[in-house]
Amino acid sequence: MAMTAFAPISLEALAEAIPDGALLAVPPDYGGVAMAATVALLRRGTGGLRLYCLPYSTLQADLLIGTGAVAEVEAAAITLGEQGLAPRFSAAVEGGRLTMRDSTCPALHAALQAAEKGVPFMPLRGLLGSDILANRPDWKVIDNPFEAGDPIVLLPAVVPDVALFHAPRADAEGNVWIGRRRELATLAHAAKRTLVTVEEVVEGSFFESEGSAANALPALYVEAVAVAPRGAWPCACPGLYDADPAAIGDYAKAARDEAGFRDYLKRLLDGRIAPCVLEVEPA
Amino acid sequence: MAMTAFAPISLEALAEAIPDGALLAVPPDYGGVAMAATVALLRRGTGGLRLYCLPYSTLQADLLIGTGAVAEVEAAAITLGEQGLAPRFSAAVEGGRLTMRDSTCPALHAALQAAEKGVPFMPLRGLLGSDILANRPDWKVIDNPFEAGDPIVLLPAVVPDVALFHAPRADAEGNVWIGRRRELATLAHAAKRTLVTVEEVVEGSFFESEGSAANALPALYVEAVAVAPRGAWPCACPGLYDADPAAIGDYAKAARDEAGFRDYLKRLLDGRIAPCVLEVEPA
Amino acid sequence: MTDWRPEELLICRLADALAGDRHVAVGAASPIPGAAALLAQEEAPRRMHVTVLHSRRYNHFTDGGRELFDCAGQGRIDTFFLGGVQIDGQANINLVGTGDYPTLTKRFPGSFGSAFMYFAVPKVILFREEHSPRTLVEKVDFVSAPGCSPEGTWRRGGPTLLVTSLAVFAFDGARRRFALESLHPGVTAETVAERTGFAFDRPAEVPTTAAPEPARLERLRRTIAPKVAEFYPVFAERVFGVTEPAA
Amino acid sequence: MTDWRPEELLICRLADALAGDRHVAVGAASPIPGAAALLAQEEAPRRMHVTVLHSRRYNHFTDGGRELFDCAGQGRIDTFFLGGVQIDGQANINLVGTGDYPTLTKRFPGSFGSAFMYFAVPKVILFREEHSPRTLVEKVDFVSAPGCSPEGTWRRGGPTLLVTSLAVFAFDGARRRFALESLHPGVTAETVAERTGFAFDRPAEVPTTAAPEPARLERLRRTIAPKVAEFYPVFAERVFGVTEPAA
Repeated sequence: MAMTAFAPISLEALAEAIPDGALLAVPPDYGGVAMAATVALLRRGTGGLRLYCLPYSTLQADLLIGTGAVAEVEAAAITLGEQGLAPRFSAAVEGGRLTMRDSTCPALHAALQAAEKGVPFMPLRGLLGSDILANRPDWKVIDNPFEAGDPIVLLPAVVPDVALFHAPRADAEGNVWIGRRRELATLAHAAKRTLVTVEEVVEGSFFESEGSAANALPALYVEAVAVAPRGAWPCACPGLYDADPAAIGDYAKAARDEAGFRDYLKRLLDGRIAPCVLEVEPA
Repeated sequence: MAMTAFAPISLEALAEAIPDGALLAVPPDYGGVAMAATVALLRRGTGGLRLYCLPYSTLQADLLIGTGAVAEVEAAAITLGEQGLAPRFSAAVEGGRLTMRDSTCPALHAALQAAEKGVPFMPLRGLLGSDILANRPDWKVIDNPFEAGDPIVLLPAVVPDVALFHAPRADAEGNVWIGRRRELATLAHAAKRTLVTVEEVVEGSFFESEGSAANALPALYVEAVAVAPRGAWPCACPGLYDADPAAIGDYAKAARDEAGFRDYLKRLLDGRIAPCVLEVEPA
Repeated sequence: MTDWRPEELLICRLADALAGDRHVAVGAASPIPGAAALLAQEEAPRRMHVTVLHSRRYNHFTDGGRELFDCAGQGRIDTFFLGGVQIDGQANINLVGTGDYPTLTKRFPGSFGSAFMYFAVPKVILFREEHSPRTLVEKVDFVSAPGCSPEGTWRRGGPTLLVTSLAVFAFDGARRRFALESLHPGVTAETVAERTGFAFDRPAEVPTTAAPEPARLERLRRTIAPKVAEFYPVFAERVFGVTEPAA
Repeated sequence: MTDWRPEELLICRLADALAGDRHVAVGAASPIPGAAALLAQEEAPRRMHVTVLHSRRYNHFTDGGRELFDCAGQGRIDTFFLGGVQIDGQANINLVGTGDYPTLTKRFPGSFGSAFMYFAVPKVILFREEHSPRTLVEKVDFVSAPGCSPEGTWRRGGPTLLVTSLAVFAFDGARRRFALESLHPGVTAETVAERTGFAFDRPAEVPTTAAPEPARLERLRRTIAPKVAEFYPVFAERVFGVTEPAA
């Protein structure tokens, strides 16, 4: 019998598959953040992570940074968006406890596209004269070989150890529905290993019709899938549910100081903060 | 009233919009070849075209080359596939009447991706030691700036004057359904102007659901759309109809020599060779 | 007493700056620029594309998060909006934080796409409601994106206007300097001078920013506000009292 | 008299070469390699991905025509098949034509993706049914893709085997030379020597290519042939007598 079958693994097994110190690539809040898997990772205990945000992160990064699990972040921004600054991120940077590799959105995309194409670098316009470039010794400025006197930045390819994201569904063959969130395809193409959580696993194959095929990331790029209903909460799951601003606001409030963050974290890991059993502390 | 309306134009007007001498980018046989528009272009009379094939072409290129309308081709191949060699292409090259810029598939993709990203070049692995590279003075080999002693090819960005292809449908806003034929998106992103023929224009918007949105090329990139039912025939229209090997075989047979080609061309321009009124000459 | 809100004045002024554009893109957390783009689209004599990144309805990108930047790189975005924790007199913007980099005194989110968009988009409108010596500074603490570039640097455009809650400045790229273009109704040039941390040109007579015409206000409130309610419901309710997004 | 067709021998031999692969990709116009890949998948002890470009069912790419090459660039394709109008003794392949470039004497379609895939894929199997001095030459007229590269050239792999209608050759990259590995049943080493335009190593005793086992033939005909009928109906009917593709 042909071995084309696919079986989802548990959320705990998925969290186990992310080694300490990994270069972990994650999508932005609109792209399907694997929040349930992030909680599983924190329950397991992790450290030394290097986060690569495509191109920015919200709650996920702030939470991981707050626990001290993150050594380094490369991103265009860490923010809670309309819920304000990312408090643990700001505190960690200001306290000198986090190496922040400031970048800009298209650079974060392009460095993964270099890995996607198997080339060692990608050129990018702009950046010249910015303090972003001035603080990135790993980037190079060359003279455009096709036109003298035209300086241009080259970005080295970035190959994440693990890409982690949440998607609406997988099919029975392990193909993952990413819709028009094409950055997830680039993420999976670029990374050595891709771990995905989904709302559900459905029958059949997305490739049965061209209309659904266009929404699919082929199983070929996916190492493992775990089922996690509401697994992006309180971030959005594109096409299924929006972000939960109240829940993110609760975090923003709690995480203003270290003690509040610790308390929030404890409740989160105890399962007292979850999509269906959201505890709101009295103000 | 907001000017967001969109109105299809005629096939003739679409053909008029392709100037002589244009750098004309076209997809491969599986990607939606605008054959009806090509016939309209031949009826109008055209010349000096420079074809950029992403990454190869079949009947479309051979037909255009046979009429003498093409000055130059850049492609990874020109072929009639299972129907054999592309006879007018081979004859034109062997007769020294066509400049063939031999390339390789990923180079044709990458040069358009450079234009898509607004960068002047893209690196590409491989190619070193090939006679393709030896015959492309417009490509450069540099030493990888991130690792000494690692030569790598740089390809200059290619910005086609016009991209021309056929797709299953457009919606009422002018968005075009390309499905998983993502090379059509890159083609449209890279080209200065994009002209599309479709089987039909449908009501509503593909953006009404995420599942159909993932199949769409936004109207933003499309200058004009013309309706041409069976407009890819005898090539395939992805997701709707397959190629017509018998019709391509008829061409292959007719085009073996110049006289046969001229006769075929006359019948084609007279409307005697068409999807619904296919004339087959007695053998 | 005026019959319009300050946000409506800003929306109308920004919409004026978009006349003739074929494609305007608006980044996240920008309700006023978003509304201005949709108003300009409504008033355009020819087809105008508007991309509001934060919206599902007015965002037709299908190539992932990179498409905004690729689209700008292709030259297909005529105008984009940028802000800044700090903006200085040479139009440099800082979205990273204040104090000495990298630890900084106060860390802000980060530069997002500014370091690219400022170069790639022909017209960049700087928009920051807060007009104070804290936001409009002589020199930014960190250059997320420079307002000017030396000869030979690839750059399609750059800053054209700076619009705040008090005034409008035009930027002269050759002279690397802002000039006060208009004062919003009721604002004096002295107030602007006091609250601006950088030096700028100031004509003898500074015009007043044109108040929105009644027909335009009507259009904004009736047609545009319900559209804005789709992607910025809180803003739409507060400013326009609209609670139902457009069907 | 054998109870198998020559195509079936080739399919089984090619399938053997794919053992242990995680992902095999097959280009256009390759029914025999396509069938071999599906047979190897059927027999694999763990999950094996097969991409047949010409198929709709066995092609799960969703990133357009570039995905095959990107996927190879990422190192996710273990084996690919290439052919050639000419193949020479250093495993250089020519898909462009014969005679002097650029006008040539006989122009063929072109190099397709070979100039990249030959470098990016660890194992490339050269497959050309026609075994003649016209196809297997001392030196190709045009190098679409070189079989060997100097030190310091990025190259993940290259040619491993050359399989024809007569024999199997193994390629030794260090020595830049083919060695005769096996002769198909009924073929003599003398015939191969006569019909090969390049010099090659020839052991004293050349084994015979193993004939397909009955159970495997059964598997090929029952399970694989209907799959092949989806993307190469003419081939499937001619070789296997199968007219209905797998459901």
